[in-house]
Amino acid sequence: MILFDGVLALLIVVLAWRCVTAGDLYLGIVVFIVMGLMLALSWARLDAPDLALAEAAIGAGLLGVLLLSTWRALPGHRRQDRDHPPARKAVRWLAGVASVAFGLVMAALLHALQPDEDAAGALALGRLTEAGVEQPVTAVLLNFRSYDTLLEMGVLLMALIGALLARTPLAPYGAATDDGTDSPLIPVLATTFTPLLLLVGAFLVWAGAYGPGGAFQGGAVLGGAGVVLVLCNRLQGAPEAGILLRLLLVLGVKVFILAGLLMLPLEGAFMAYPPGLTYPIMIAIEFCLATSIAVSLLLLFTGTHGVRVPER
Amino acid sequence: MTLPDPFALAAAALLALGFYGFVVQRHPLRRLLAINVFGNGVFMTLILVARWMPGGPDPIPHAMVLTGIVIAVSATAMGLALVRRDLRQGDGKDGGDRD
Amino acid sequence: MTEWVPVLVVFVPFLAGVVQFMAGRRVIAWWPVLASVATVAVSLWLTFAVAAGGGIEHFMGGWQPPLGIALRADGLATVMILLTAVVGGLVSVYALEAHGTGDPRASHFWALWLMLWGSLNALFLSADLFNIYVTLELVTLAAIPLVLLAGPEKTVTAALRYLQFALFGSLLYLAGVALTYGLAGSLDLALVGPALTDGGITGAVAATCMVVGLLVKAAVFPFHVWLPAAHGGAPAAVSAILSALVVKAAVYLLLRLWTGPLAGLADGLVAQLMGALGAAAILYGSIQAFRQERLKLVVAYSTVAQLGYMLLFFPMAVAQAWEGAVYHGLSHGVAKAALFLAAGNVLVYLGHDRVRDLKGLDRSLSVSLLAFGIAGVSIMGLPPSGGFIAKWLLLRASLETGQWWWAVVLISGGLLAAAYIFRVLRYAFLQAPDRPPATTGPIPPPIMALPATLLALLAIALGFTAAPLLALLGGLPEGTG
Amino acid sequence: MTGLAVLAALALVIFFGLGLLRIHLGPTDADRILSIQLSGTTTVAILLLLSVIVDMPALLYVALIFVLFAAVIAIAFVRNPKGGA
Repeated sequence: MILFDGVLALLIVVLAWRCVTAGDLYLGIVVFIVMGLMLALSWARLDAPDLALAEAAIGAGLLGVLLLSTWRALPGHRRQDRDHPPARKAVRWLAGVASVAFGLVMAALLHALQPDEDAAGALALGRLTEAGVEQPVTAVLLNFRSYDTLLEMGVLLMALIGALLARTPLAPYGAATDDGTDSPLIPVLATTFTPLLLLVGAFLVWAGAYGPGGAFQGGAVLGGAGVVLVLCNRLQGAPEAGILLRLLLVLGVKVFILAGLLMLPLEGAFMAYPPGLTYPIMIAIEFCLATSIAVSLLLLFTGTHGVRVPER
Repeated sequence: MTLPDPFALAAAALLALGFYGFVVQRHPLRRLLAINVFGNGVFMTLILVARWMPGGPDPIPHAMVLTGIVIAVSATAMGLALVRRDLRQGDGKDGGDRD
Repeated sequence: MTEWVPVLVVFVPFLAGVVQFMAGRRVIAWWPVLASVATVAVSLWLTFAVAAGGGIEHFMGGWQPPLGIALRADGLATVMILLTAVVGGLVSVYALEAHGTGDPRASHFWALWLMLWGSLNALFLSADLFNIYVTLELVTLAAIPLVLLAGPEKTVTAALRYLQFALFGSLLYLAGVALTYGLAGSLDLALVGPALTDGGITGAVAATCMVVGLLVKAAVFPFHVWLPAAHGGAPAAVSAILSALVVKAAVYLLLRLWTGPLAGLADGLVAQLMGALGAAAILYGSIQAFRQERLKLVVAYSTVAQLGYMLLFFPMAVAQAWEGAVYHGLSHGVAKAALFLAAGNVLVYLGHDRVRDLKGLDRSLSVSLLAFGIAGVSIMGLPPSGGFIAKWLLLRASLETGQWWWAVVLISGGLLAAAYIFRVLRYAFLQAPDRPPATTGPIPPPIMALPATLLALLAIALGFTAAPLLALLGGLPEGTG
Repeated sequence: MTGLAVLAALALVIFFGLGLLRIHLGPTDADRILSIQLSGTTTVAILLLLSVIVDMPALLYVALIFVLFAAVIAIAFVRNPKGGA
């Protein structure tokens, strides 16, 4: 197995090297996506199936699609490299030397690092029964360190606002025109893959309570379903969002905050769940989070305030 | 003298390459790629730390990585929207007058 | 009840921002007002509670560290929250007119600003290394869209560069956090210190990653390159928030880490290096500020310079330097917000902010220019202002520790500040107008001029209120130096 | 049995590396996107083997996600949202 790990690690390094130095921007993006595949594999090897799922769905999957679509939307995307050459040779050498030194130091440190036995994580594993779910990562995300997760939902919301304010939608509002490039395959893809993605996404959210999965992985897959619909022209960007869509966007963060504030007088601490109700509250929060994540990621992809079904 | 963990070397290489790309590349989209490479190096470091804890993978770094991935992707998505706007404008001015 | 206040200080503004976002394009005028008043009220409540009973701790979810995340309101956190309440409250008043309710982007401004307010308070209260990373990202990702509000076509390049540097800085910080967790098995600020100190080279590298990441975020020279365009290009209310509060949040974290978990690692040479960066920032920023042709860029480069003063704490690290650095943060925050709001009024009235064409404004914009001048007194460090007290404390610290070279930097920084402030005032007041200025906008109404004036007066008032504020701050945390 | 699976996984990861040559050589964009598809398929196969080797059924989910997103990436390559730039 060490040989397998070695080849895997070597491939990751080669891919990362090509990704940052590729002569062609498109090549860099392709290599980045493939590197995502390899990373997910290596994380699976490192006993982190949750993270392999997240990398597959968010890191390589959705981000890869977004990178490709953005590249295609760039004006004159073929001559990006001519217009933006890398830094001068002297800078490159200096940066190269500095980064090699940095890498060697980090490698030496990581080689010598010995985490100790009474880490916070051991504590988390030991008190799992109090957390309400069997899956340790979910317990940390939604109970022990739920505050981080809550703030992270705020990050997602603000990133969305920022993307909207740039006003460069990937899915423009104009009426859908059939420009004759519709392949007969497109309806098939839309009707086959959307339900599959929805099903798998919902399953992953629910599975998060007892096995790998959770709101983020599931939400990303659900968002992927929306992306397929947009790509296949079944959904379209809209300049305005209805109240329902905005409600879904903030559902996760709002339910989270309100639940937390409600616990303040009841249990004496923000987000301290009352014993006995921990599991149902966490599942409810998880589904709300997944919904908001799915809608946010979809709108981050389209870059529009809302989406609508095109009129035909 | 133990054999170094190949993934530890990979994590260090990702950090170094991400840093190199960030310094050297001028294209905004490439910089975002380099930042993400660096981020993956950080995430791999955290996963290694989690794995080395005696008594099983430590869920806290795993949760940190999950949070980190979502933050990195949302920030990158916002960055990509900015890149589209930036390059569209640069194109109107015939490009190349930035940096 | 008191132990709930830290939670309220974070979530009252944050939730208000989320509600504003949900309301969509409509802005109901009383909602931002209500939210701002409520936030200022809970911030004051926290201040009085801490002043009366000492620090407050709140364990999120009822889980104690190292398992859970703690919010800790100590003296340093409380004075920063108080600063945010004062600057934020007055900027909100300004923004009510400037962004109002008619502007189509008003809803985004209020949603982002209220969430940013909550995020800043969350950052100040956080006592957990990873939670600090999340709050840093929250603050950044709220600040960048706010920059875009000036119109994406004008500020997108600045915003993009800001984003790249901020992202890289916070990931570097996170790399340090990862190593720290590997060493200490904990993320709580109060618990990781010993492991970092005993961590040998790993501890040192972890500390370096965190410190350098924060230096990038704080736009400390030579990582300042993203700051002037972003702060200079944003709408006035946003520039005020960014310069007075957002960059200071990263410097705040530097102070917090240096006097907390990193205290055992502080090496004399590294401390001198930090001080040298601060000195370079003071000199470079001031000279650049003097050379700028646009008023808002003068003020933005002045921020680069003024942040340098807070870094002078590191080489001196005595009680007076501690008080001086934090007090400098407070008085600069108030004064800089006043300068940006005043500059914003000039921009509204003239339609441009070219320094050379500021002639003949003393009649029509007298209140705003007066605010600019008064705030300038504090920036220059002249008595009787908050800036003076801060510089005086730093000066005494430099003499006490026998590091006279920092005194030289302090004095030349003050002279350079005088040069760039007076350059602006000379054009505005002293040169007789050849002809009435060509204006494009209305004279800003009093509701836009008054917040700037109040902030400027507060910057002066800080010269008289040092004793209670420094008592609230408390002495230098133990184990530093 | 496990030994065989390990060998197979090792072989697959080496094939993966060979597939990367196509990405490097190109020459057209379509070649490159096809090699993404190829590496996706290989990754799925490796994951299936790994889930047997380390006895971690959760890796099957990961494989499932890869299959789904490989399709999404293929669609994204051939299509822009309508009215695109």
